[in-house]
Amino acid sequence: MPHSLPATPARDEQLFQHIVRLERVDMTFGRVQALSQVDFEVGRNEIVGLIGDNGAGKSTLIKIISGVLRPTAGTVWVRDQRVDPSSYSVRRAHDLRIETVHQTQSLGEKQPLWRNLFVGRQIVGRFGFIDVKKEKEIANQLLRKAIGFRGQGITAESTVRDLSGGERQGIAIARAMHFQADLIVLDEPTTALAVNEVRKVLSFIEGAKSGGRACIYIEHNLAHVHEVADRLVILDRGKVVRDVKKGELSLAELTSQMIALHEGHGDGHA
Amino acid sequence: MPHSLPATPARDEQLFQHIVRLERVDMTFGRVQALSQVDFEVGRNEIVGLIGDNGAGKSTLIKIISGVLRPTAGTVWVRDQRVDPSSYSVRRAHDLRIETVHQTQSLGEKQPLWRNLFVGRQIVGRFGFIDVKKEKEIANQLLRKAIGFRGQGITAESTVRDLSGGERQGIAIARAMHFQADLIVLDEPTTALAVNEVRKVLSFIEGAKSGGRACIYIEHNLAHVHEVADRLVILDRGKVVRDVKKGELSLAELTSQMIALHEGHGDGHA
Amino acid sequence: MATRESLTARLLRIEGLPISTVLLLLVAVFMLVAPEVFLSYRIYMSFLANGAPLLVLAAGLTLLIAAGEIDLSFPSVVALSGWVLAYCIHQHEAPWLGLLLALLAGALVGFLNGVLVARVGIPSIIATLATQFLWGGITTVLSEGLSYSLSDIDELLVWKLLVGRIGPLPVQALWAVGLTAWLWLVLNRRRFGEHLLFIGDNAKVAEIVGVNTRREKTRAFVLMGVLGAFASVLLTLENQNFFNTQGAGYLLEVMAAVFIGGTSVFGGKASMVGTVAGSFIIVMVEAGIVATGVQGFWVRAVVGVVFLAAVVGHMLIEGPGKGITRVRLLRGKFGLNQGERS
Amino acid sequence: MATRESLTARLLRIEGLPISTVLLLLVAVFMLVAPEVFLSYRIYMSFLANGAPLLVLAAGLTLLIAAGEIDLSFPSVVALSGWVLAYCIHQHEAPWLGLLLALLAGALVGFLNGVLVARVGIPSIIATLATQFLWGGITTVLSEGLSYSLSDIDELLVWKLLVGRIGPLPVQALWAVGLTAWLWLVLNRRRFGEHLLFIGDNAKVAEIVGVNTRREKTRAFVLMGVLGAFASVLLTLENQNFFNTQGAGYLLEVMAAVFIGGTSVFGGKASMVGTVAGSFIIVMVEAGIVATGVQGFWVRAVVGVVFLAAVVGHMLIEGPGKGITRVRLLRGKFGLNQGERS
Amino acid sequence: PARAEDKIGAGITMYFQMGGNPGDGATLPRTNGARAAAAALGVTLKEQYSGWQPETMLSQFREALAASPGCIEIMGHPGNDAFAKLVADAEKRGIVITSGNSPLTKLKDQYVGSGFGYAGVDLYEGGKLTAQKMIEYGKLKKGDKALEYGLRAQAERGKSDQGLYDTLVAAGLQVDYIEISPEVDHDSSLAVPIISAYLLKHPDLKAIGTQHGNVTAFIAKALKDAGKKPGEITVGGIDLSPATIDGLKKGYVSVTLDQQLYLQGFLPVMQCALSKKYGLSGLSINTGAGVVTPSSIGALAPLIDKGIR
Ligand SMILES: Nc1ncnc2c1ncn2[C@@H]1O[C@H](COP(=O)(O)OP(=O)(O)OP(=O)(O)O)[C@@H](O)[C@H]1O
Ligand SMILES: Nc1ncnc2c1ncn2[C@@H]1O[C@H](COP(=O)(O)OP(=O)(O)OP(=O)(O)O)[C@@H](O)[C@H]1O
Ligand SMILES: [Mg+2]
Ligand SMILES: [Mg+2]
Repeated sequence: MPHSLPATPARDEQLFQHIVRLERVDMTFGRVQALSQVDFEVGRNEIVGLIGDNGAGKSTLIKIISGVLRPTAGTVWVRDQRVDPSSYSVRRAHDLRIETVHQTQSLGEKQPLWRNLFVGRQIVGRFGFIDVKKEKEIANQLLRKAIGFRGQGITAESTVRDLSGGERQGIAIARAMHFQADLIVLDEPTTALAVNEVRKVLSFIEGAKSGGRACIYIEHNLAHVHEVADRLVILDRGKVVRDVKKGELSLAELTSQMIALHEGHGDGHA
Repeated sequence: MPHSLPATPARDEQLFQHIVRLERVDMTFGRVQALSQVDFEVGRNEIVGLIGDNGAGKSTLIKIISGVLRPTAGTVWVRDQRVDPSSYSVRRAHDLRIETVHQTQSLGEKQPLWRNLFVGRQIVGRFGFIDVKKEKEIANQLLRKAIGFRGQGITAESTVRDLSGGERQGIAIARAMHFQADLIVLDEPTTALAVNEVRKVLSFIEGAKSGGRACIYIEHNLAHVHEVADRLVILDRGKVVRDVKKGELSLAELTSQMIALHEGHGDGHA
Repeated sequence: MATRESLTARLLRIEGLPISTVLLLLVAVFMLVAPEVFLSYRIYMSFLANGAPLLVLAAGLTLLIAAGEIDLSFPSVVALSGWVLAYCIHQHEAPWLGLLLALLAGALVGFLNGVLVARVGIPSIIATLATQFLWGGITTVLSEGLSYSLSDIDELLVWKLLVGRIGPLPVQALWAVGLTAWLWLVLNRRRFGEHLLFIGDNAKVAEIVGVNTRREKTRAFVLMGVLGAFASVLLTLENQNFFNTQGAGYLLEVMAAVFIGGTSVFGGKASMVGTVAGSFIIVMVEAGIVATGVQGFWVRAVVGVVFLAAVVGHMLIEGPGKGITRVRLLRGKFGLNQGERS
Repeated sequence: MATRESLTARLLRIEGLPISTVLLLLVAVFMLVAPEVFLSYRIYMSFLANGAPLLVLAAGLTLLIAAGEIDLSFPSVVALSGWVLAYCIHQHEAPWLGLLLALLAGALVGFLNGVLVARVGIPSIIATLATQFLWGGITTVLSEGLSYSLSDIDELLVWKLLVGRIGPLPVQALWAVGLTAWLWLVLNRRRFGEHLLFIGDNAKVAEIVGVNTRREKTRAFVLMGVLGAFASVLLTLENQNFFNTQGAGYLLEVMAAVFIGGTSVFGGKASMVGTVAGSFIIVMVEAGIVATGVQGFWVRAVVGVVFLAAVVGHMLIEGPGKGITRVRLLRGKFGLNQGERS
Repeated sequence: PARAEDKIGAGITMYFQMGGNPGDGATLPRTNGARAAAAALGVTLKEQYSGWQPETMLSQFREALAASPGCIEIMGHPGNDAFAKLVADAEKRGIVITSGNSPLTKLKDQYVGSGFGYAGVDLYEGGKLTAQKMIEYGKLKKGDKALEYGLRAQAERGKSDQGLYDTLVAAGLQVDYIEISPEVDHDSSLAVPIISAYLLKHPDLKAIGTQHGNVTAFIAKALKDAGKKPGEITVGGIDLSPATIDGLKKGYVSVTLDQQLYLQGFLPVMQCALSKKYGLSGLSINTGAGVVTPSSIGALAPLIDKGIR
């Protein structure tokens, strides 16, 4: 997989309607039904905000889209073409230009930062050897420009284990920024980020839209989602309970809705 | 260590002025100077908001207070009594009724939730055996009441590895809530929490204050800190650059200040 | 579906059930193929007599592995403590003192390991390999390479108490099983055990929640040392003989017992019951295969196959892996792959 | 202070420097104590000739351990492939075919290991222990326990190419060092190696970043199998003799070499250079001690002491642990304790 | 050919302790001998391999007893006392016990009537013989330097090394002793650098003695590595593995003790059948035919390749 943007066919024939679509997707872990009968789609150039309580199933949902998990039932379309579950994988998702920033740890703790940025999509020379010099170069650029860290400890060489919470998160996002994709999936990307980095992320998302790309944005900070999303999908206990265009719902309404949702069910469930 | 509140002397003689005080504290990791000459104190019944850029040194600072790290230089006072670095440890901090919610992973991934809540402060019977039944009981209460999770997967038995991001964070906070302390240190506690849980945390902090306890609150969401903190300490590149009473600084000012701080230095540092 | 799930789940909550089932299946097979051997109580008595030291060692090692550590030096403890005991009995007719000193020797070796690993910070696998050589060598030096025969110690009270017979039942079996039960409690119901599990799970987290990782690790190594010494005492008394190469054969067997039992190589989870089942599989398997009349050169190969069968069976019983996610999940859940470390 | 720090740091960036220093110190000591032995080229030629198979095995195992896996079955590969080669030469005078089949046999064993670990999901430590028994047994069966003497193969081209002599220099040393250099590249400069490091670091993360953990693990086991076979070929040709317990002695020695070299037991970090140094320490240590005049039962104990000295020295050179934080940090940084797994 | 059930051994099961590991040089001929006898006499043979670990031998004996076979062959390594109770129990239950490789004199005398025999050499004597032949062959004299590389730490098995050592010392040689490490014991090719190092350390060394079969096989290589010429050093070893034969042919190995292991396998099975069937008493047979030297090797080679000698 080359690291820079190739003119993949996918990119040229913009004929598809949905970059990704899920139909009646179930996901059960042992006795836990994390997702049940979920229908979910993302338009070609749409920013979808995915919100819901803790444990609602958001991360599970996007893990299916990014090829980390395989749904126990239901079907997945990418660019209106059905994907074969058995062959779908993270790597495949990358090839289909779907890029994800996960909520769970996604960096190798003992590995240097530059390896973490390029693992899976290494820059290799003619004989298939990793071009370490180049990778480090780009890594350093990303650090200073894309994220603009000012922390003491952080260089392309530094080990992830030694980084601060925000720095880690920053790396994960920088990775997604670098490998620009047609669909960018962000699972609580602003977590642990300071004011300025948060602004950077938000503008990155908007940039993606103007760049004709799509984005799934998971966020508990309703103000943030409401600001950038075109459409909001509310997930509750593994079910899609609401799917509204941005205009249809004010931030205030959204907030009270979310709270109501919570109170509504109370502690009924054990 | 008993799990419920004992009337420790510390609690009765409220004669001390500062629950914790740091004087000219340095912390260096190899070549990284994470903290330099930091003076920092928390009054007996004060909520201190600790803010700063990513990599500013916030977590490092509170790790010193909670006994995880040992400063390379400087002195630490607890209840106006100097603590001997060589004997100071997390356990000691617990005994001194200092409770911390860390930003970094603080749960055993493969262990059940109930063990994670009580490890280090187990409930033991007469012969020193862990009272599993009781621990699970309390754990389940905490889950439903203190945090009020509604996720499918979560019971006292469930393994941390299987929990959602917010659920993990919730456990860590519930632990701190349960072992009420004189000083509660919260390092970005609302991370990954949904709207309602965030509200719970904020009210918990305020509750602590009215309960005559103190709190250190690290948070990037300026609105939140500004709302609850009595005093704000701004850390930048390992140095305390500002220390103001809440009244002296409006949220707007604070925000612009933080941004200025960032721009101000630009990428000068490499 | 839901109920079936929860049934499996409920069964799985019974610790070590799968591997115990495998053990029973194995015995059943042997009974079918070699009834004349496996339907007589005698063979089981001999397994109990031979298996006791192995079980004690395996149970001890389970604790260490739960903490993400390993001890390769126990074979030398079996030799060293055996010599101490034999020396005291043979030269000074002081069995009780011998017992005491033997256990002390074990504790000493364990403490040294603990210091090297927990204080100096040498990875246990290499530290204990070195001490294995060290103490093994020292034992040969002390014993001048001689073996002692302890002809009539079966008169002694120590002997009767530790390795005597109740009817056909070898007393050491009771000691071993009793000890293992106690270690189960230590692992699952004592602070110490919980701390070991957290250390093995993630040492940094353990530190953060206030576990004194160094102290607990050191204690674990000392405990292992003492258990190694006790195993050595049982072995030496039962054999009424000290061989200064004794114990060397246990290294792989004990590890196999622990890992077949389902304890994770990476620490953080351990099954004492599994270790018991694993130990008996190890003790039985070769004898069983020989009894079934497999020709000599084939025995080792068949042992290998039985091991594989046991572990695979173990996995299948734990949860028939349907679909990759499921498998991945199961493997994650039951620590049958790396995933668990994350 | 700052400069001193950064100097240390810069030096430490040179891979394997500390352990190499230890190796040189050891040689220096031996030269002082036994100049007549260690100042003659012969002993080094002997080390190179006999160390080559060990180095090949250790280098291969380093990759697997980097991925958080282990292979205990290589001793049986050394036996099995050795037999295949010897059989082809002895019975059919077909050395080249023998070489090919020997390597294939290794690949086959490795592939089976890979399937058991990466597909079925059996922990490698127990899976490969089982296959060690399996293939070891099968070798005995195939060879009917016989040893083959291959007295006059030193006429053959294969022999000259693989284990011949250039002047006094044993050719296999060149092969071993060449292979190791290549494996260094594989580990540090190829996708495959980077993937192994991430798998060892945290398999879940590896999956998330798009590494095909199963495929890479399987490949690693196959590679180990082939390397085991090649080591066996070198050994058998050099000895001009096959005996079917060959390889058994390598298990502990190879592991010791890798871990002394500073590769982490828990995966995610590995030092090929360290492994080279470690291998030579292992090859030299006993011979060296004998040459220094240590005798009889003392040798083994002294070997243990030297091991400890080596590892401790290693740590001290890496960073004089001053103050607990410092030590903790160092240990964290250089993977000398559990902390690293978190 | 007689039908199976006519054979004297018909219906008798025998457990047999072979000693080391399946197929190692010091074990294979014993295995083959036992199998041949078993086939000839119709005895059902169950082989046990202990890797020379005495405590394993005891465990295996307990297991053998539990299986209540017709006869059991044990090895002497654990010693009379270790076996006493177990053998007594066996005899009570009418199981014929016989011994091999290293003697259990006390027990043999006690139970010889019920078929307790011995097939093997007197290990100490074997070592002594090897040493004497070394001195003879190499014309070793007072003050000459010699190395004894053995396993004296191992019960019984070490006696042959002891015999060799004592004899050399008695002859006034200056003898160093080095213990074989477990690794070398398992895989003797690892001995090469160790011996080479010793040779370089002691250029004036005159003789090397060992009673370890596989080590004997590798001494030649060590001598080559150390740049020694054939015959320059007098080497006394044990057993006849193919590599040892080469050593003998090329003159690196001077004398090697031939225990005729094949007999140690064949005779106990015969003993078992005869005692079980006809109640014949135990025979004690010294299987040691003496030593093989380069001059006497020729005829043996083909048999050795078959694992008989
Ligand atoms: N591997 C697993 N095994 C068992 N249960 C799981 C597993 N992964 C997730 N769950 C459960 O599924 C539910 C949904 O998890 P998920 O991570 O999708 O929630 P989420 O919406 O991302 O929550 P958060 O906002 O806290 O991140 C949770 O109750 C969780 O406990
Ligand atoms: N163990 C360590 N080794 C080396 N450098 C470290 C270590 N821990 C922290 N650092 C460095 O020290 C600086 C401060 O880290 P710290 O975690 O205190 O930042 P922070 O203020 O908590 O940032 P954030 O808001 O992102 O959590 C960072 O630049 C980090 O890279
Ligand atoms: Mg989530
Ligand atoms: Mg922080």
